[in-house]
Amino acid sequence: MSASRVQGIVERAEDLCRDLRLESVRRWKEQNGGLAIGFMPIWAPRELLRAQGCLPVGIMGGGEDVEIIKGDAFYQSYICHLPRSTIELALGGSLDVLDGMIFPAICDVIRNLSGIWKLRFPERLAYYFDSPQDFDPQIGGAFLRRELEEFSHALVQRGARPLETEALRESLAAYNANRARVQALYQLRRDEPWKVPTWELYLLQRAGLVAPVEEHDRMLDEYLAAIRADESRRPLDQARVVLTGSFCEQPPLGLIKTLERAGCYIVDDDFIQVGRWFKNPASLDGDPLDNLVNAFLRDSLESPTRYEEQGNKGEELVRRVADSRAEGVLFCTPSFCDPALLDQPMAVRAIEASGTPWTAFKYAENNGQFQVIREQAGTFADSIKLFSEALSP
Amino acid sequence: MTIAARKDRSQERQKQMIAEHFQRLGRARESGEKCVYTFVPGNLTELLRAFDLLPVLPEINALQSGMRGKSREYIGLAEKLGHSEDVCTYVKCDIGMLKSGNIGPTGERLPDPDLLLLSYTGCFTFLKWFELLRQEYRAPTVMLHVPYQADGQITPSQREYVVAQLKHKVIPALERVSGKKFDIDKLREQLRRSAQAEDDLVWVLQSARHRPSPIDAYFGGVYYIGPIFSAFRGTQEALEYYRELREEVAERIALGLGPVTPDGPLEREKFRVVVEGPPNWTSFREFWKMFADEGAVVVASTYTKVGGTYDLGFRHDPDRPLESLADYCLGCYTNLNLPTRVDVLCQYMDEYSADGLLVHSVKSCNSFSAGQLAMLNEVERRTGKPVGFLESDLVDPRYFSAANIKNRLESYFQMVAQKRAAAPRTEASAP
Amino acid sequence: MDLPPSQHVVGIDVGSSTVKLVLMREHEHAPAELVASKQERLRRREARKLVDDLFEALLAEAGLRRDELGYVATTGEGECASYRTGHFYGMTAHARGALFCEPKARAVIDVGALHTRAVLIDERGKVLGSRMTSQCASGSGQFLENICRYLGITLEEIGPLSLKSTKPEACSSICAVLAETDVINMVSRGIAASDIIKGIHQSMAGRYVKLLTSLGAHDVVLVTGGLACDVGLVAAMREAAAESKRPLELRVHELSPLAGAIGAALWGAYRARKLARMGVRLQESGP
Amino acid sequence: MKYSVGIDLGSTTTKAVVLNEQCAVLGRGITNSRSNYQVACEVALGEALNRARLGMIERELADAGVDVTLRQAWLADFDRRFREQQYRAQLERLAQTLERHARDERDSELVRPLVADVVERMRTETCALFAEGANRKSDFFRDLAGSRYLALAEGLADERGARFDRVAGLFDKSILEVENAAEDSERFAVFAKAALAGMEAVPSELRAALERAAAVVMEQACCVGTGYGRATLPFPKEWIRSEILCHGLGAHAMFPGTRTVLDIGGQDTKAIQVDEQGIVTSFQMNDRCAAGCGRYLGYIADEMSLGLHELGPLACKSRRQVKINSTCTVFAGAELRERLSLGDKREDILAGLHRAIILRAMSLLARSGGVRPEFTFTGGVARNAAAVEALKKLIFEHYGEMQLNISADSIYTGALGAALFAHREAQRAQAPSRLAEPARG
Ligand SMILES: Nc1ncnc2c1ncn2[C@@H]1O[C@H](COP(=O)(O)OP(=O)(O)O)[C@@H](O)[C@H]1O
Ligand SMILES: Nc1ncnc2c1ncn2[C@@H]1O[C@H](COP(=O)(O)OP(=O)(O)O)[C@@H](O)[C@H]1O
Ligand code: SF4
Ligand code: SF4
Ligand code: SF4
Repeated sequence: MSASRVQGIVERAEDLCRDLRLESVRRWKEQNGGLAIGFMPIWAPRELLRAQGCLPVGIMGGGEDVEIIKGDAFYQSYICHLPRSTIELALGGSLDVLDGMIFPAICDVIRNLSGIWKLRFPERLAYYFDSPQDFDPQIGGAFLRRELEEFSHALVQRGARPLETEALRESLAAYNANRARVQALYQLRRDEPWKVPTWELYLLQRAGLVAPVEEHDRMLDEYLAAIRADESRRPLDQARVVLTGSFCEQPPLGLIKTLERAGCYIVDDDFIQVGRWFKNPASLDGDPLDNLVNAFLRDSLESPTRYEEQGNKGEELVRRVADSRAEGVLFCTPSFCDPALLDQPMAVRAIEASGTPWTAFKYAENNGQFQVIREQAGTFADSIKLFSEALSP
Repeated sequence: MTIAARKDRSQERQKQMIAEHFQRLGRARESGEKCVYTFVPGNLTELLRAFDLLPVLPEINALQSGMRGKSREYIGLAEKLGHSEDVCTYVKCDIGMLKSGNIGPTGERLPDPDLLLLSYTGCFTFLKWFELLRQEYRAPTVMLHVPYQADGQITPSQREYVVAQLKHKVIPALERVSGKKFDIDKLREQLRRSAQAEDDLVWVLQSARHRPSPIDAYFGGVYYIGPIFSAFRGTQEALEYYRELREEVAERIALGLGPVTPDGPLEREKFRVVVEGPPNWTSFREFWKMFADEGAVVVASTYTKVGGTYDLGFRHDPDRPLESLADYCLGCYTNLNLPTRVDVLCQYMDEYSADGLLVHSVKSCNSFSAGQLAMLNEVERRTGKPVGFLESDLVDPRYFSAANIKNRLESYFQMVAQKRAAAPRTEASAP
Repeated sequence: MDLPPSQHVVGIDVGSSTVKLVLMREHEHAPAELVASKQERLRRREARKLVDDLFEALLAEAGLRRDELGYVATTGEGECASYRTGHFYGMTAHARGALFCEPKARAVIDVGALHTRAVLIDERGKVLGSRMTSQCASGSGQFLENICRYLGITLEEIGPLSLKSTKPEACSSICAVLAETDVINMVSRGIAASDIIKGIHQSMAGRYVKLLTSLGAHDVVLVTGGLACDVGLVAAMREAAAESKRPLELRVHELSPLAGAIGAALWGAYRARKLARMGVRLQESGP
Repeated sequence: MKYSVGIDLGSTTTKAVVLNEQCAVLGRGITNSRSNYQVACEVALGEALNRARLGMIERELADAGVDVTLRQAWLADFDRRFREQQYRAQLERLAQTLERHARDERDSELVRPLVADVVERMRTETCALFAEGANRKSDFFRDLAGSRYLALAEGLADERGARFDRVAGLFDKSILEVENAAEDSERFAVFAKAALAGMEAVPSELRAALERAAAVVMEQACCVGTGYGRATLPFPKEWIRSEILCHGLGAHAMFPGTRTVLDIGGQDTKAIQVDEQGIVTSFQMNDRCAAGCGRYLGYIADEMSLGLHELGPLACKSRRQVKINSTCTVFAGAELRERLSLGDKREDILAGLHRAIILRAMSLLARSGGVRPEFTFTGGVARNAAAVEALKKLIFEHYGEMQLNISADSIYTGALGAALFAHREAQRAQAPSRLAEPARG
C-alpha cells in the first residue's frame, strides 16, 4: 500500500524531470504570471528570484533523453556533454518558456555558454552571474551584493516585481524550510539507506528544480511519510559509499541505479547541490540581502568551483565520509569536467590519508552503457563486503 | 626558441633576456631574491617588480617544456600520479616538471615560490592549478579574483572589486613576502615604461596590415609578445627590445620583405589569414611550416592578446596605477565574452584584409575552446569569408596529428583559392 | 552444520569472447586444487547455451552431479547461468584467481578481448584499487586480433613473431576497426609483420603499464586473461615496466587465462563455508 | 581515344572515373583498397577502362540498330561471363599462392590436400556464383573468395581434424599477395575472348563490336588523385586534390542544385557546403574512429555474417528500433550480440545501429553549417537503404522537407570530382604527365 504510494510520488517526480519541454513551467506561468528564469548549475540566487515573483528553473543539461542533432555544432568532442544538450534544448524550442537564463560562474564552459546564448538568442536575457572567490564581506561580499542588485534590476527591466525587503525575507524563510526537508531526507538515507534509495532521492531533488518551492515541500513531506510507513524496505548486504564529483552535469538515472544494484548504498553525494547549498538556515534578522550574501560567503557547501582559502582541499570530503559512516568513496565525475577532475587528486590524497578505499570513473549524461562502471562499482562493493567482518547474508 | 634562417638582433636580445632571467631565478636561493608564481593573463609584473620580486610563470615553463620535447614525459608523469587525461595539459606538464625536479627551460632548477599569486583571469583552471601547487609547495597563496566581462565592458563594480583585492589582499601579501613597503611611485615608473613598450608592440603587430605582411602575427607573434607577456613588462630591457624590434620590422617593410619562417623568408604571400586560438607547442615549427608551405601568412591572431589587448586601445597608465592594473586584468582576451571575441575577429578580418579565418582549437583549454565553433559560424556569417577548423593541443603531442591537420589545412587553402578564382576579380590578394 | 572438509566448487567466467569454466576441489585445511577446466571461444554463438553445454561436460568429466557442488560462482557476464549460487564481479574474481596462481602477486593485469583491468590486491586477494580501459576498444585483444587477421597471422603465432622483431614500428593509439588501414599503410611501406606486431604490442604494453603505475602497483604483477598467452605482449610489458623505472615484475602462469573462473570458484567456496558456519544452507538458485 | 581520369583512393575502396574529351563519363571502376596503392589505382583504372569499352560496344550495337532489350541482354550475359573470367584468373593465382604457403605449414601433409580440395570446390562453384540471377555478396574477389573459402574450409577442417584458424590464416596471408599483384587489371581482350567462348551463340554484331572496342587505343591525357590515401598516391603533388573539393565538385556535377553534401565513406564522414558553382564554402570531417563510418556497417555485417548489401534491406523491415548505446564500433558489436541473446530482433537492432551512424553524421552536418536544399548524400553508405531512410527522417524533422539526391553512382562522387579537375587540367595544359598505363596481358 505505502509501497505504491512511494512509487506514485517518485513517478510524479520523474515525470517532472523528464518534462523536457517544461510544460509544468508553462502552466505555472499561466497561473501566476511571473517570469520563469532558468539557471545552470550549481548555485543561483533562487531566494531573490522568488521574492521578485519569478520561478527559478534549474537546467542541468538535457540528460539522456535528448538526441544531439545540432548541439555538436557548438562543441568539440573534448568538452563535457552538458552544454551541447542544453543548447540542443534551446534550439529545439524547449526553453522558449523561460524568460531568461542565469549562467553562474562555475567553469569556462558555462561561462562561454553565456556568450553563445548572447550570440544565438540576442533578444533573451542571458545573465552571467559572477560570484566572488574572495570571501571577505567588505570585498567579495560587497561585490556579491552589487551583483545581486544589478541582477535584481535586470529582472525588473524584464518585467519582474521590484525587490522588497519583506518579500526577500519571506523567501529566505521558504527556502530555509525546503532545505531543511531535503537535509532531513539526506539524514534519513544516511541512517537507513535501504529506506531511501538514492535514485528516488535524486528524482525528488530534480523535481525541486522545476517545481515551485511549496509544491516541492508537499512532495517531500508525502514521500517522507510514505517511506516511513513502508515496511517492505529491508536492509541488504551492501557497502556504504560517498559519491562525489557529480555536482554539475548529472549522471543518467541508469548509472545511479547501476551503482545501487552493484551493491553500493550511496550515503552521501553531491548531486544537485542547489537545494542544499547553505549548510544552515540563512538568518532572517536584519537586511535579508546581506543575509543572503553572508550565507553565501560563510555557509556554502564546499565545491571544486569555490576557492578554498585555507588550502585544506579534501578535508571536507574526509569529514563527510566520517559523518556518514561510509566505507568507501566513489569519484563519479563527468568526462572532461575540469573542476571536478582537477580537484580529484587533492581529494584522493586526503581520502587515502584517512585510509578509506576509493574508486573513480567518468560518465556523460547520455551514457547508456554501464557495463564497465557496474563492474568497477561491483568489485568495489564486493571487496568491502568480502572483507568486512559482518558477513550477513 | 630558434628560427632557422636569419636571426635578427632583437631575437638575440630576447633570447638573452630570457636566459638571464632564468639564471637569476636559478640563483635566487643564494642571492635571497624572492619569487612569485603567477599567470600570464592578468599578470601583475609591474607590481611584483615594484617590490623587487621575480615573477615565475608556470604557463611559460609548460610551453617551453612543450617546445623542448619534454612535455610528453611530464604529462605522463602527472597522469601516473592520478591526474585525468581530460584536463588542461599545461597543468599536468607543470606538475610533471615539478615532480621531475623543477628544472626550468635553461637547465636551472627553478626556485620554490615564496608566494603563489592566484590571479584568476579568464580561466577557471588557474584556480585549480594553484590549489594543486599550493599543496605541493605549502606556499602562502593570495587570490586575486578577476570577474568576467560578461557584457562586453568593464563595470565600475568589477573594477572596484579588483582594486579592493589589490589594495587589501595582494599588496599586503607582497609586502609580507618582500619585506618592503609598497612604493606607488616605483609602480608608476614601471607602468610608464610598460605603456611605451606597448606602443611599440602594437605598431609591430599592426605592421601586418602591409602587403606583403612583414611579420607573421601568430607564429612570429608569439616571440614578439614574449617579453611583454611575461616577466619583463615595465622593465628597461623590454623597452629597448620593442624599440629594436620596431626598427627591424620597419626595415622589412621598406624592403618589401615578408616574414621569416622556419624555412627562411617567405617568398610569396599567397594567403592572408586570421587565427583564433593558441598554437601547438610540441610541433610548433612543423605547424608553422604547414602554413608557410602553402604561402600562408597569419596577419592577426587572438592568442597574442591573452596577455593584454593593447591593440584594442588599452595602455597601462601611471596616473591611475591600481585602476589601470585592474582594467588590464579585466581586459585580457580570454576574459572577453564571446560576442566581443567575435567582434574582434571580424574587425581583424577587415583591418588586415584577410582571406579567411582559421580556428585552432586546443583540447586543453576550455577557456579558449568552449564556444569557438559558434564563433566560427558567426564570423563566417558576418564576413562571408571562408573559415576553417583545426584541432590539437598545446603541449600534449598525442593530440597533434600532423597528417590530419595538414589534410585540413590543404583542403582549406584549396578552398580559399578556388573561391578566389571563381570570385569576380575584385581584390585578389596575391601580388 | 559445518561443511565437509573438502568440497567441489565451480567457477564460470563468461567473457566477451571466451567462456571459461573450472571445477575445483577446495579443502578447509589445505590449498585448493584444480580438477578440470573448459575454455571455448564464443565465436558468435549464444553464451547461455555454450555455458550450459560446457557445464554439463565439465561435470560429466569429473563424474559429479550438480547437487554435489558446494557453490557455483559466476563472474563476467555469467549471470546467464541460472544455476549459479552467487556472482562476483570481474576484478574480485581475478584478484583471488591471481593469488591462487601466484601467491606473491600484489597486482593483476587482466587483458581480455575488449577490456583491460588493472587491479591492486593485498595478500588476501582484497581489491585495493582498480583501473579499467575506457569506451574505446583500441589496444584491446580484439584490436590485436583484427590486425593479425589482416596480416594472416594466427593467434599462436602472434607472440613468437613479435619476439623476432628487430625494428618495432611505432604505432599511435589507433582504432581497433580502422587499424586495418594503418596496417595496410605499414605493409605498403615494406615493414615486416613482426615489426608491426611488436609496435602494436609496445603501444598496448605502454598503456597497460601506465594503468598499473597510475594505480601505484609494484613488485609482482600477474598477467591474467587470454592475452597472458601472448608472449610478445608480455615481453613488451616487461620492457615497458623496466622503462617506467618502477619495480614491476610481470609474471605469467599457465592458468592465467582461467584466473577469473578460478577466483570466482574460490570465493564461492569461501562464501559457502562462511555461510554454513552462520547456519545458512545454499539453495540452487543462490542465497 | 584520349581520356582524363580521376582516382579516389579511399580507405576501403578505390574508385576511378574516366571522362572523354567532351567531359562525358566513359566508365567507372572500383576495387577494394589494398596495401599497394599503385596496384589499387591500376586495378580501378583498368576496371573503368573495361567499362569504357563495354560502353563503346553498347554504342556500336545501338548504331548497328540492335534493339535495346536485345543488346542489353547480350551485354549483361557477356558482362557476367567477363567477370567470371576475371574471377577465375584470380582464383588460379590464389590457388598457387595457397599451395606455396601450405607447403611451409608444420602439418603440411594434412593442410596441403585440404587447401587443394577447398580450391577445387571453389572452382566448381564458380559457374553457379556467376550464373544468371545469382546473388553475389560483393563485387570484390577478396570478399567473394574469402567467404567461400572460409565456409568450405571450416567444414573440411572439422571433418579432417585440422586447425581451422590456421587454414583461415593461410587465406589471409595469400590474399594479400594475390591482391598486390596487378596482373589482370586490363586484360580486356583476353577475358573478352574467353567470355565469348562461354556464350552459347555469339551474335555476329556483338563479336564485331567487341573486336573493334578491344582495338581502340586509350590514351591518358591527365590524371588527378584524391581520397584518404591521396598523400601516399604515387602522383606528383599537382595531381592531388583534396577529397573535400572533389566531393563538392562531383556532387555539384551530378546534381547542380546541391548545396549540402554528406559523404559517408569507409572511414571518414564529411559534411560539405558548396555554393552554386560547386565550390566548397565550409566542411567538417570526422576520422580516426570507425564509429559512424562505413566500416562500422562492415564490421556489423561481419558480426552478423551478412553481406553489406543485405544490411540495409533487413534494417528497413524494422518496426521498433532498439537504442544502441555503444559509441565504439567494437563495443557495438558486443552490444549487438548481447541484444540478440536477449531476444531482440535482428532488424530492430540493425535499425538502431543505422540510426546511430546517422546521428553522428547529423552532428557533423550541424557543425559544417547545417543542411540546405538541395541535399546530396554520397559515399558507399548512400547505397544502404536503411541509412538513407534514417537520414531522411532526421533531416526532414530538423531542417524541413527538401530535395534529397542520391545517385546509384554516388560512391564515385569523389572520383568524378577528381576526373573533372583532371579534365580541366588536360584542357589547360597540353601535356601533363600521366599515370602509368596498366600492364597489359
Ligand atoms: N596466444 C594468444 N596470443 C594472443 N592473444 C590471445 C592468445 N590466446 C588468446 N588470446 C586473446 O585473448 C582474448 C580472450 O581473452 P579473455 O580474457 O578470455 O577475454 P574475455 O574474457 O573478454 O573473453 C582474445 O581476444 C584472444 O584474441
Ligand atoms: N552495396 C552497399 N550497400 C551498403 N553499404 C555499402 C555498399 N557498398 C559500400 N558500402 C559501404 O560503403 C563503405 C565504403 O564507402 P566508400 O565511399 O567507398 O569509402 P572510402 O572512400 O573511404 O573507401 C563501406 O564501408 C560500406 O559500409
Ligand atoms: S560538467 Fe564540469 S566542465 Fe562541464 S559545465 Fe559543468 S563544471 Fe563545467
Ligand atoms: S585552460 Fe587554457 S587558459 Fe586555462 S590554464 Fe589551461 S591553457 Fe591556460
Ligand atoms: S576509435 Fe575505433 S576502437 Fe576506438 S571507439 Fe572508435 S571505433 Fe571504437
